[in-house]
Amino acid sequence: MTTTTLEEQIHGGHGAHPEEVDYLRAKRGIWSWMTTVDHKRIGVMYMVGTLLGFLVAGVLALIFRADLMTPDSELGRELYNKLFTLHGAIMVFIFIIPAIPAALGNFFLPLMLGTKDVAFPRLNLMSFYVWVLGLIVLLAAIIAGNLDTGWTFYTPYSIKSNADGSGNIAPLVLATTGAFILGFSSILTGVNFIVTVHKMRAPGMTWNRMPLFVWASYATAVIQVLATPVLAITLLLLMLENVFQIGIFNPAWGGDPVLFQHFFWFYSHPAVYIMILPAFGIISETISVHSKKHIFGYKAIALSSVAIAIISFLVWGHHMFVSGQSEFAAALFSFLTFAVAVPTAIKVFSWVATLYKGVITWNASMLYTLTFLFTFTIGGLTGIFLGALSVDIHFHDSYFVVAHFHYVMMGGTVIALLAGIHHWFPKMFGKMYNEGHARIGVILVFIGFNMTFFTQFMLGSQGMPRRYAEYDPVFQPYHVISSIGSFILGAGLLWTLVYLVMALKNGKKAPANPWGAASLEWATQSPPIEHNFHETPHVDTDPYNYPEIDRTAAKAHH
Amino acid sequence: MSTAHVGHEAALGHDAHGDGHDHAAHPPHLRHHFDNSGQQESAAKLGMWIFLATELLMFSGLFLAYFVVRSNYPEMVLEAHERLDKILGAINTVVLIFSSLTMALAVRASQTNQRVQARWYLLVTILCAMTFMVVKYMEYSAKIEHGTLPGRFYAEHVQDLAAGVEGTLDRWYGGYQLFFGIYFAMTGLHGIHVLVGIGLIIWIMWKNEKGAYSSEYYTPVENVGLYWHLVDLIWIFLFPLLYLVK
Amino acid sequence: MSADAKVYIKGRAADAHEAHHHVMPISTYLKVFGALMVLTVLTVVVSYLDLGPLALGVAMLVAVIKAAAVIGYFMHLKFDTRFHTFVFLSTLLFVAIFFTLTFFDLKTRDMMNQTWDSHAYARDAGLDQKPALRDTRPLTAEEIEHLKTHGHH
Amino acid sequence: MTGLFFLADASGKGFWMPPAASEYAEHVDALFMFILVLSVLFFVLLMGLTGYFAVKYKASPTNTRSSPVSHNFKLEFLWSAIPTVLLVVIFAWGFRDFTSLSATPADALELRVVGQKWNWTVSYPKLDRECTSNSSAKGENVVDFYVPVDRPFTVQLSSQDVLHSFWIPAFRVKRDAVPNRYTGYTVTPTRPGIYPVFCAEYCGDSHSQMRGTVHVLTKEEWEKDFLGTDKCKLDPKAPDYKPKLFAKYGCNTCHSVAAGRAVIVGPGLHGIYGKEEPTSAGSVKVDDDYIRESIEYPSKKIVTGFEGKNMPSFKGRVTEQELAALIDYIKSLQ
Repeated sequence: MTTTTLEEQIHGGHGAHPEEVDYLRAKRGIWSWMTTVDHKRIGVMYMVGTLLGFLVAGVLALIFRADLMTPDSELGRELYNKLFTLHGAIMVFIFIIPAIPAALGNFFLPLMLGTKDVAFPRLNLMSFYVWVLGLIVLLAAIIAGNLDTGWTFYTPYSIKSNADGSGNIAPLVLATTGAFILGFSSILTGVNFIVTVHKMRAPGMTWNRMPLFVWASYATAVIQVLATPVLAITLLLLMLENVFQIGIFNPAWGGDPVLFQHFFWFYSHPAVYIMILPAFGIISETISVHSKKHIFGYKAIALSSVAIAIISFLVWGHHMFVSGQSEFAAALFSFLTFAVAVPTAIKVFSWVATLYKGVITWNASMLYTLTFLFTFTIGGLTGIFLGALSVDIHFHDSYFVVAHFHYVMMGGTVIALLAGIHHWFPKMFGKMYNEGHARIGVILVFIGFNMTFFTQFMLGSQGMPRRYAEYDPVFQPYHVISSIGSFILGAGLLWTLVYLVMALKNGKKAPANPWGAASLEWATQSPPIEHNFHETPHVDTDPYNYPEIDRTAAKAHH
Repeated sequence: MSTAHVGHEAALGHDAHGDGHDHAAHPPHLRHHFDNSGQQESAAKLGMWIFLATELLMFSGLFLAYFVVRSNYPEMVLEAHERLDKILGAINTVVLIFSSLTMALAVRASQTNQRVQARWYLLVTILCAMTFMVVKYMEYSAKIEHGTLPGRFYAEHVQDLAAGVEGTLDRWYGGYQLFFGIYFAMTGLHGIHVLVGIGLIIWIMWKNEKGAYSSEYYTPVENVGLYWHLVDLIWIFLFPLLYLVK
Repeated sequence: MSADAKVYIKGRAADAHEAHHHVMPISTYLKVFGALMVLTVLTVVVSYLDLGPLALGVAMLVAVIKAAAVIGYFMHLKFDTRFHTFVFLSTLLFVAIFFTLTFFDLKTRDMMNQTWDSHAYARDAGLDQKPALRDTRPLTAEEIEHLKTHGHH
Repeated sequence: MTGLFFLADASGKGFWMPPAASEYAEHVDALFMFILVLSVLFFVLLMGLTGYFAVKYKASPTNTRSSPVSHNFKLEFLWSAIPTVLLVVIFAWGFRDFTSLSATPADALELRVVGQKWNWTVSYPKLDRECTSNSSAKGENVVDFYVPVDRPFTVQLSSQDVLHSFWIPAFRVKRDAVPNRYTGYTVTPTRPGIYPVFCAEYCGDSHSQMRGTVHVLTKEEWEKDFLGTDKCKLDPKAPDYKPKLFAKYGCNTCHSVAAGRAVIVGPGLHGIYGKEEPTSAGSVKVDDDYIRESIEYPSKKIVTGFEGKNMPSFKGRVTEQELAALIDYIKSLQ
């Protein structure tokens, strides 16, 4: 069994194999999909599921964005509270935490590592069904009625059972059970990825020859495994608080609501790094491939992913500067928050440096990557305002915070997801999409996104609190601009869905390596065969050696 | 990979992550995506240790809640834990540590190809686990009868013979519901883990009877062993904190 | 890298049975079990002495020793690849982070207020008898009296 | 550079923030401006480079070879060290101003603010004044309270039920009101005027209606228009003192006093004094003790049929003298 070197496989050398049946057509029928243990199919199922969640939560956002165009609330305050709670809960638990790791991560981790599948394929399928179960339980909570606590479930408002035991606790208990189950799915994905990266790398692929998307997915998996159990116990204690009123978080019985915030944010801040680290991984891939230039500062980016994974566990208190937490603890958390900002800054600088002297193709994936640099940098910089203690006292729980986390989560993770989808669409589905259509999508999304959320910075600094169904008329102009922007953004995303689905049906057949990339997933046919590689690939270079790199001058630099 | 496996594992909740027990090409237990059994075994072991990490972190939340309540209301915690039966707690500790021993010997037996010995050790482990649950049931029923329960269910009948006083404490006057909230959360969650452990060991015993395990392939036994030792480990910390500490 | 080496572990060619099986003699297991029993008896006995604040420290120390025994021998961590020990210890590190930063907040609350001490303020405003705090302390004499007269079942 | 001047000037006129009306606000605006200028500089630098590289090194027949440079230790060190230093400076600056919120000078005016599902009550313990909220046309519960300019005042926050947060954007100050705990801050208003106050911590259905207005008065206005008058003051000798007291604590929002005992939220109180009421703890005679206990511990003996109404406890807010007045008032409802 000869192992062809990566070079030959990429450029269809003599070792190229005739087209075998790909994973989509290898088995037929719904049952083959429902019982598949192929990491690629599970990735596709996750992608479809999470994007559906994104669609639903996005429509909810458009509904209350329309309502916010006028100072009074047409929906009514109770319905508004329920809508923003659902928007938050669905976006965080169902969409954005599994989206990149479980969809693109599941699909491309084994391919990039040059192995046949993840370490525990059946556990992988189980994690998908646990996700589906969690989704159903959360939907049951929505139907059960008044879930209006916000996705943060702060006590004592989230303790719905009264002193004498009456009170409708069903929606709250169902929602926490749903989030508990979804957390479990996240843990299973994390365990799978860590073991796969440790134990199943292709021969010759040392840690420094792994693609940066794999590094980012590894760091994300570490956070998922270390943080999610604490969410599980927090939700369990909240359930016990509602059912038995044990009183740990309920001040009426001697508990401490700030303790609940410690428990909650110990998970939820690392969770925001679960959301953004895979996005960093995608951007490191796309920016290097589409500028045909070795990624700048590979070691710095790889190590900063792991550094973020660790430091992210030290900073959760910056969500609680005004919560009555001790001022000394607030100071410590503020200092550590600035420590976690440095690795992120290093990454952004390295990406911009990668563009220097590259051969940059302006395709859809690159345009989304450049958009990411624009929006994520704004998101990151505004994080510094919120990290500074005195300024955060003013900005906390205002629209400034809403704008910041949308710039980081939507401007970061969702734009990177779009960049990743456009980068890997040919490999996943074997079809090419229309670049012209994609360009319209990028423009719409860029304009809509910035219009929606940049105005919210000023709303927040002017004094508009979060989660307000009705507000002072003085803020109305900002809200009108923001709502119009959100409709443009909605249109842009809908248009993206349309042309991608169109491309699925009648797109051109995609070649094995449309972008001339150098990492292992492009060394197999598009879409890949069920066992990914005809023979185990042998790796002897890192995944960023493009033929376009001018070797002659290379000797002088290395 | 027949569907039976998938449903079977999902039903068990978080199963032992050594899922290499189906019948691909030679050797029988090697799964297709692994290059050799060494790689598969180390992968399963690492997966199990990471899963144990998540269990540890989950229980750490409960221990933190205990220490916070203890630091906020020290006298209340010290008085409340007088109501726990030290003897029953001690018995449970001995039973659980003994089951940990027999589990370790079961793993050793299957490592050294002694399937029959493994069967008996596993059986003893299950019996010890069940004794643990029975003792727990006795403790819980005593508490329900005395009314020392969490939250609004708390209504303890007080008979202070020295002060010649009798009456019912409830959470308005001097009730210890906060402590018993933590007590039932910790021991309840631990009890559930013991029950899941019993289920896993029975599954391992059944597979052992069918001759699945040998010195060539015993990863599932080892992983269930690791899980069981973790359950014992948590009780080793639970017992002094809840029952003993003055 | 010999061309026909079929088997690779972590990027290095390896022989088929990479993982050697470590088997301990039964006597070691029994010795460890004996030690655990002694420690259990010790911790129960110590709990009857009145050590005051030291009690928690001693109990935790004994528990840690017992835990180390179980992890080291019963779970084979002493003879296992060092990465598993690393995973275990880093988990304890994150548990420690969670504990220390949360307790740092709990213990230094309201300490920064230079002249205004919220507890003093509460006391002279007669507000220190917060319903919850008062509930969880033991019964005072007059409450017992109240219970005797109004004892409600 | 003109952009930077525009930014600096714009914030003066309240482009970014409402005009600063307290010492603390001036410090916050200064740090805000410092971070804003740095952020704009870094952002313009980064986006300029990105745009320039994207255009200059676009793939074209002439540009087909890319540079092999893949790392540069000196550059990477610089762009790690410089941000770290700047961030430490920002932290120190932020921390210094933050501590000023906790330093309470001796002559500070003490305000006790109590948050309750969905209105604020601001009381002056030393001046025996209590400003309660009244609902505006749009259904907002607005509490108007008054503070003198250029004199620090301390807000002592607590909550009766869930988390609330007392945010005065013009002063840039905010702190959560936590049940069973006292949190707060000290701030010195510097500009007379009327500034809005919001509840910033989500607290349920009418979270957006929980408002307030702080009136910063000049020295003369403070003496004449507040101390001189009986604003926010309840005169015990006035004939309508008892019903006003009944309204001050919001009893009227849940209990009717008219004949017929109409149920608003809780039971009607007309003619109940001396009657036997069925409660969760057996039937109880409505006497002074029961009224006192229901005001301090409402959930102990709930009149059957009113479980789950979750009446807040007024223990610690109603003074002994006011409690006696309320009991007399209920006694008088025959």
